[in-house]
Amino acid sequence: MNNFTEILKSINSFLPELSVITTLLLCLIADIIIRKKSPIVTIIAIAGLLVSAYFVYMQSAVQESLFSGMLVIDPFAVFFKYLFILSSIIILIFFEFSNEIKESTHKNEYSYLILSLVLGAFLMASSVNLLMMYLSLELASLTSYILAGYSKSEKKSSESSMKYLIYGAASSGIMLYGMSLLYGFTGSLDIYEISRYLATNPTPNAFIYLTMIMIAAGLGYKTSSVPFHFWTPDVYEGSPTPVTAFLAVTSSAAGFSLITRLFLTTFLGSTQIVDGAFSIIAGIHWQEIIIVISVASMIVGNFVAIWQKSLKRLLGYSSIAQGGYMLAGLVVADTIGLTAMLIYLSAYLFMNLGAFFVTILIVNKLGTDDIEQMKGLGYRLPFVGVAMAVFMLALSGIPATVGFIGKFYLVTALMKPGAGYLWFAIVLMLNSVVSLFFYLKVVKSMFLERADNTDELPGIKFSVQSYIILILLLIPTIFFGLYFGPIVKLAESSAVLFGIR
Amino acid sequence: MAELKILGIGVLSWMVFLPVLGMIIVLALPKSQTKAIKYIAAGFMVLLMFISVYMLANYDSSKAGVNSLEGLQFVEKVTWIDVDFPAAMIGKIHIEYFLGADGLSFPMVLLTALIGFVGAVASFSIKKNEKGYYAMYLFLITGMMGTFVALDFFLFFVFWEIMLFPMYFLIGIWGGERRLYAAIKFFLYTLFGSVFMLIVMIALFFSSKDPQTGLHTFNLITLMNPQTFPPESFFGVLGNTWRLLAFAGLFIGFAIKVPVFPFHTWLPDAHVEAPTAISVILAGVLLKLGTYGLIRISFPIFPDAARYFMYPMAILAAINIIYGALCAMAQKDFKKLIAYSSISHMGYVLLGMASLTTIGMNGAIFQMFNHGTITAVMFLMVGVIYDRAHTRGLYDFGGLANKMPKYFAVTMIAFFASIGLPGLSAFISESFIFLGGFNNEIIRIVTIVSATGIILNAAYILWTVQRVFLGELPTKWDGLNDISVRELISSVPLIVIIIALGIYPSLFINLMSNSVTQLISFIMK
Amino acid sequence: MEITLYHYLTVGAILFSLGLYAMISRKNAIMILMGIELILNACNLNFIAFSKYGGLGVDGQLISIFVILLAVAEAAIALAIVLNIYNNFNTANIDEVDSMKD
Amino acid sequence: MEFALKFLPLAILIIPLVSFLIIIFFGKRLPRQGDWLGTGFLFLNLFLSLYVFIAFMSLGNYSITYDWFSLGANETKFTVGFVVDQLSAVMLIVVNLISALVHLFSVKYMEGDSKYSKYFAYLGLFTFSMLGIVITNNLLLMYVFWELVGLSSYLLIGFWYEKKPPQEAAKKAFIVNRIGDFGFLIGIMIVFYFIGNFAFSEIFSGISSGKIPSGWLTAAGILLFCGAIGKSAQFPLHTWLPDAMEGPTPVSALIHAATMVAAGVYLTARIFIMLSADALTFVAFIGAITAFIAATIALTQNDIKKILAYSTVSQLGYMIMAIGVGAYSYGVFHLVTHAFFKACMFLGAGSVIYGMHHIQNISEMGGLRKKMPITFVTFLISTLAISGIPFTSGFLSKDSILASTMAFGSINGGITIIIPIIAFLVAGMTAFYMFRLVIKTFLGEPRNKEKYDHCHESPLQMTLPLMILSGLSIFFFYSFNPFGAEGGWFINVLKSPESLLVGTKGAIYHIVSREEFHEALHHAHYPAMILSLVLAGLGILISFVFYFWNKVDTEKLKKALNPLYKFSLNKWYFDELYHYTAVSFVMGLSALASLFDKYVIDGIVNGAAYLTVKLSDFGGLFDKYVVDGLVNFTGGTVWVFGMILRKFQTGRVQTYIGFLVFSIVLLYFIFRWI
Amino acid sequence: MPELTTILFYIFAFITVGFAIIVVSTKNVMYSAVSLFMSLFGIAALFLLLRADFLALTQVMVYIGGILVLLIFGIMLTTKITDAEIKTNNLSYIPAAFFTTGIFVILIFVLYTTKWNQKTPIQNEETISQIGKALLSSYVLPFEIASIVLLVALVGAIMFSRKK
Repeated sequence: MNNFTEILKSINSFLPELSVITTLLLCLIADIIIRKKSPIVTIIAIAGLLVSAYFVYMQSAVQESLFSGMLVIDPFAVFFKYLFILSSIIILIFFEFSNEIKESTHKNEYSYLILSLVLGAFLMASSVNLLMMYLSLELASLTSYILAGYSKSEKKSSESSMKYLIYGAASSGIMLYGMSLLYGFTGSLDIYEISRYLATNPTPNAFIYLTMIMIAAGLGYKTSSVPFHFWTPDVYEGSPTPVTAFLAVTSSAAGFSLITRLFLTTFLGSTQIVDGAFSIIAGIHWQEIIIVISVASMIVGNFVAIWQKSLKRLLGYSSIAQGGYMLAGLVVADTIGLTAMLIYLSAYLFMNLGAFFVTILIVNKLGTDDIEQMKGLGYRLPFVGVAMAVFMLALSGIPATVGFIGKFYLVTALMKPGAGYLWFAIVLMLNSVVSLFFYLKVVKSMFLERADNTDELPGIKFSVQSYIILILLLIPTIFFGLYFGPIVKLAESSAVLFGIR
Repeated sequence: MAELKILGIGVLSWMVFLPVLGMIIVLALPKSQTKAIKYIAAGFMVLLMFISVYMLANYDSSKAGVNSLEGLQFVEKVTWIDVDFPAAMIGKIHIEYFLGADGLSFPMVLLTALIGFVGAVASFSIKKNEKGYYAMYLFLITGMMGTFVALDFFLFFVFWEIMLFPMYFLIGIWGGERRLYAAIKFFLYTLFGSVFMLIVMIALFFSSKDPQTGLHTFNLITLMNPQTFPPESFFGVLGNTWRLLAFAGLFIGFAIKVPVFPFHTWLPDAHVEAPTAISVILAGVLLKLGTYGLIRISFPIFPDAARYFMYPMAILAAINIIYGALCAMAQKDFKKLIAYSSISHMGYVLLGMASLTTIGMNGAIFQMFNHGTITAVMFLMVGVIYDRAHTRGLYDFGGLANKMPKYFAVTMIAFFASIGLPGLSAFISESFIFLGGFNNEIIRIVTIVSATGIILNAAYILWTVQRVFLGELPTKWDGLNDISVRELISSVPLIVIIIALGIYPSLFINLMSNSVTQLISFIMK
Repeated sequence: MEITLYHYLTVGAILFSLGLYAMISRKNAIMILMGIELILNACNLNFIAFSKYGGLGVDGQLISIFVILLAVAEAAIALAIVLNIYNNFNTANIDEVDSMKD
Repeated sequence: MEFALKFLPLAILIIPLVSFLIIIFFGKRLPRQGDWLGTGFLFLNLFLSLYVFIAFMSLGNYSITYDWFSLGANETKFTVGFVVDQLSAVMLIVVNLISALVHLFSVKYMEGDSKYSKYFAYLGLFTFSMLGIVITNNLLLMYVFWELVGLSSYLLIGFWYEKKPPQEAAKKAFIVNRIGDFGFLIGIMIVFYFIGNFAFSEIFSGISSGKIPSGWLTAAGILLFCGAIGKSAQFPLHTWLPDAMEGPTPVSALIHAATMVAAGVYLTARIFIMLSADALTFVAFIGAITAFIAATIALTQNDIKKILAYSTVSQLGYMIMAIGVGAYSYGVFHLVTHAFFKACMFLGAGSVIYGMHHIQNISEMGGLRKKMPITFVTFLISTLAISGIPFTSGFLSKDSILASTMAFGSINGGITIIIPIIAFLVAGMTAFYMFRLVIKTFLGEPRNKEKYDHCHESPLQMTLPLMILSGLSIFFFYSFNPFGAEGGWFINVLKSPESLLVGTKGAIYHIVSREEFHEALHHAHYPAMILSLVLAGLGILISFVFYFWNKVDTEKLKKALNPLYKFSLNKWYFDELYHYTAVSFVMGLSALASLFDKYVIDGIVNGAAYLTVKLSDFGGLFDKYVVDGLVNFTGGTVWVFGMILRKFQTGRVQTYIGFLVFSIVLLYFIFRWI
Repeated sequence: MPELTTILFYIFAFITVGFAIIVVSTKNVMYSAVSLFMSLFGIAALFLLLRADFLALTQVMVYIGGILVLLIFGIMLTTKITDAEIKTNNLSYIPAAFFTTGIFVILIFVLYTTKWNQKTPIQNEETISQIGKALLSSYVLPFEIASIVLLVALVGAIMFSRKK
């Protein structure tokens, strides 16, 4: 009978997810009842998210495990839940604005698809059981396959969803196989028991490397880090822009939460944090894998992005590169690294959503996201152009923007005397210099180059709401760039994993 | 520490953030209201001038606050970023929003306010999307003003970077034909420099330990006293290689801005391509940031390195003077000629500083101010012809003296001021620099060599006067009308200042002499 | 001769490799879906083999159930997407569907 | 009386400045464009300076200093002030008198000029700066006025700037002066370094207390003298004065005869007491050389103003030599007398040119004595004075200088006797070329008939100054005894101060005390007088033989001594020499510098920028075929690497899965080996 | 006489692997579908050998009954009836073969070298009751989430196939 009482206790701290599920169902019903396309469904969805945000706030100081060791509530998960709610609310608003979505279907299914992906993300952030991880990953992936193919009448969108599906299926298959081997060796699905087992028994090198690589494949696909990134450019370009934004921000953030929790808890020697650093099992050098992946992502992301013609594809590569930067935080395997990663994630959220929103506005007006078409656009939509310039500069990490602060903390984490990853910091800085090229390319074509007919074309006006949204995205990018106290404090307090003191 | 507040906010914060307020108002105005935009921008500049006069009124020139906290005036200190990593080695990052003015920076603040106003009036000739232009212009003023008054290295660096972008766009969008090339060249040069500054800043931060709070600090004043660097840190031991390297790094960062010989090629391009008002600002104030940085940061923090590098710096200064003058002689474009003359004049400033004598340093800062006013007038004058004749080639003109007598008079005053004619302000500063340079035995020969500069300067200026003003008037310039009232408003105040300071320089010298004596005694201790 | 864990694992490995080979080399979308099924079956086989030989009780089987369940969901969506591709490109051969290059 | 000494000098200084400011701003609107204002102010100035002179005679030296500004906590004090002593009092009168007369003369001469008011403004500015030099008691302030004088001479020489030659002349004058000022500045720096103050009194007391080591003292002396070389057109920097004749003639009269060029002599006199033995030798030799060169060139010139210019240079050489030799008072005396008769000659030439409607070549003139009697008489008197004929002021000053050179030669012996030889030679030559001028222009037959016909005597405003100046050239004003100057009141006003370094020995020169010098002078007085009279007479005789009685065929003579003639005609080829050496060197250097700047430095920068531009500006740069073809290693790893990675995106999902599997295998093998 | 179970294992293993190879190598899509059917049957039998009776049942009912039928519908719908060209030639299979054998070799090496967690296998006849209890006690969360996954899949499939 104790199971029953235990389930009851778990449920009442499972409220955020429950509220997401109820809003999902409500939206589903509302969508069916309301004949034509209307914003009411989105409003319900946003209301539901705010309610779950309230519940998450209630959990902010709690550290406990639920459903007999399936899920866990800790500041780390809370931070990510905040991130998911904030980004999905903004994405819901994006969906309202994008014309691509308006023409695609006459109903607005996207609202509860987004909610399901948020649910998946919530679970990814807090699951500590291999099965639970796989299940939440699958839920998130399935929803994103559907979303990728949302404007089904368009060739590009369907092609992107197909590619995403096949690639996703393959990598989750590989991950599952890796998990089966791990399960076979350690005999349990719960990562804490796995870490105790691995700490006590000697692990053969070949086995642990293969398992780690296979699991990394599954997670790498989610955070679109090299060499598991091949789907990213095509899917980002093909699927509708709000979906791309959603993938770039929320789903990759979920991927990061999973990869961090998995690597930082399973391969842990002891649960004490020794002067800030997680004590890693001597034998297992998983940091090297992450370093290789991170450096590869930075280099591929930045170098190939220079070549891109389409803005969405460029942002795709940029998110690969940014993923590479964030992994750098994980490599250091100590609280500073973790905090730096969390700071960068929040910075990444604002910058990217901003950049994508401008892309949506441009795609609405020009119909294409080809950078060549954008010559001299800066003059026709000055405010939006300037906003884009700010987001681009933030992404490249120029001081006085939130991007710089993210990078600054990452570099300080890497250059910390103990860590000794000086060369890594330099690679990171060099890459961000290279990234300056393609970020500035967009600004250059918008402002400094002049299409032959720029002067005759009339100035483009957007609706007032779009200006408000733009300002709401601009303010954090610059304000937190100058006064980054709150972000750093939040990240610091949430760099605490369950079970590790 | 004299506190001075207007409506509760420190007067220096007003000076720095008033332009931002202006920018916001300008941005709010619709694009079509060009007239309103122009006058609002100029209005803000006038406001800035009033505040600077108000500050001048209760500026206490007896105080000398280079490295002593009490000596500083209009001080504002608020913790800006106070973040600590509990378990990490970095410990607390404590950065303050620390503004202050003393003998070194206050003259420069006045110069910025003055040149800012002049530039705003001169920008009325910009016809292409004024809104963007004035927004960028006001933003640039904030960057410059902030750099002059910041006393925290991080804040200094942030303002130093902020200044970069408006300049890039101002040259890049409103410039001449090769504006793109010039803008990028300017941007990359300064960025290259600021990389060195960043490295040294971080090194300073990590190796400093504030005696009171035991924390790492960016605060320039605490960095100045040697106890802040514990013996085992990079900069612990006086005169060790790290300190020399750091000084060299900072020097490169600042030398690009001055510009000093090997890094100077961006200046002519930037000037030729920038619109008139922007080259006024560029020459009037931006070049001074490099030299100001030297005396505010590298000299007081690394006095031993300053003494060590005295001779190489003097050599570079001499090269700057001679090389700048020689290049100026061979130029065909009016603006490029003035650009090279600025290189030569900034060489004087560097020479004054390298002498590390009170009279030399006083001369250097006075020359910084004079060069600001004189070159500003010269660029305004070039702007006058360019607006009318749309060509800057020296060989296209001739005989303008009769056609435009008032213009001829103002330009002659500016030209003769630039070659250091007594009775005008530049003579006093130039002679100070030579006297200072001569008094310092080590760089005596270098001073004599660079004194030949006064002959070369005279040569190319007179050659230009002859080419442009004397001789017959080519027929195509018959339509030129004399200097307009607006142009006079922007240039006459500067001319009055040049003459006034020439006759009675103590107006300026009293402001800075105590601080300079303090600085020199601190360095040579 | 006693059937040991390794036998099952070899069968699992073979199935896994064949599944991967199918996904890489086949042109038809449906064939790729079949490849996916093979991989998932290989994992199931692994899980169950480990739970039996490792004496780990019923966990392995439970995870297989959920794997099958997810395979069903995935197959449904995959089919829907493939049909959608078919309507847009009226071919099921994936390699012609590569409009988005470099 | 004492009030006069305290405030009048300042007033005298300020009045011309006020006239300059009024005329420059309101010139056009004033009646008669403000010429009366300028002239009136100058005559007022003249009267005041006379008053100051009398006050000085009765009360003796007077100097006052004010604080200008101070550096640091009164570490170095910068002062401003003026002094009225025997030197400056005399010079005040000279400058004001000549400037007033030139103002009067120009009223007529410059009539109808388009920039008439500007001319008077510039004259006022010049007089202000000249007076500044004369009365200041501070070395730095003297440098300030020194440059202001240079500026006003630039403005006045280049007055008719429509034509090209005046522009070139003005520019040349200013730059050559600037070279001189460069030396002057270095000298000031040395003095400041050792003494720390600029006031003459401080400097002299510092030197006497031995603050400046002897080596540096000589250097300072010579360098300060460089300023004089530049300003008074001495040997190396004399080329600008003849070209300065491009300016209006009254300007030449005022500036390039009497006052500005005299400033150099004035400076040498002012610093005479601090000049060391070697410095004095240097001064003497420079003076002698200049005198000799200028005289030889003047022999063959045909332009009336050029002859007068070279004669000025030669006479200046005389004065410098005099001071160099130690005859301080006679040098200054010659300065004063020369100022009057040279100004008279220039104004005479001006009225000749005015009459002959702007012909300047004397070979076209002749027989003007009938048409312009007053000009002829005044010109003749001043020519007599300059050639050193008795009963003229010139004789008094020149003869005593010749005597002092003889004394100098006797005291020091060795090679210093060259100086008296040159002195006497130049005296002869001066007489010759001056009378050549007079004969060619006034005597003989008119060579240019139609010009001669409607030439006429100049009006009163022009002839009055001539008369006054020629009057002042008579011996009477300076000493009652026409032969010996010692007795005269003028000389004992200008008593030479005792040098600070009496008794010190230089390489070939040892400074002698005043008494010893006088005693040697006394011996040399009579032989020098006789020798000078003989030489002067000889010079006059030869010039009459050549040009009046044309006994000797000058053309044949020219061919005989052709190389010498050419050498002298082309001004010893100095202009060409400077042009090919200094000027082209600097021009070449500047061309080199700008080329170096454009190609070398910019080359490096552009090279680096080229790569970045290539990287950032992809547009149509590289199409697909190039990439597939050759991988251009120099193209930059960033873009090549990007290119390779890009090819992985084939667009086909199967290849993606293939790469996925491949990377897993690859990663596995990497880690097996780490 | 070798144990009955070993013989049965070899038969079923042979069926699974054999048909799996056919699935992969045939040109005809229908043939590969049928051979997949047989291969899945083999796997269900192996499950039985491993005492996972409930699993074998679900495998047969869900996998073969559900997914395979779906795949066959897919084949029917996507191949044009007219040219009945069901054959699809193979993509360049050399590199693919190379990669897969690489992975296979690594897997075999790893499987055989690591010492797996071998304990005495507990014999319990039927597992259904244990699975049922576990599903509703410790695995209740995955159970609920799985239902949502199915719901989402349903919605997605409908969205794709519905006419606009």
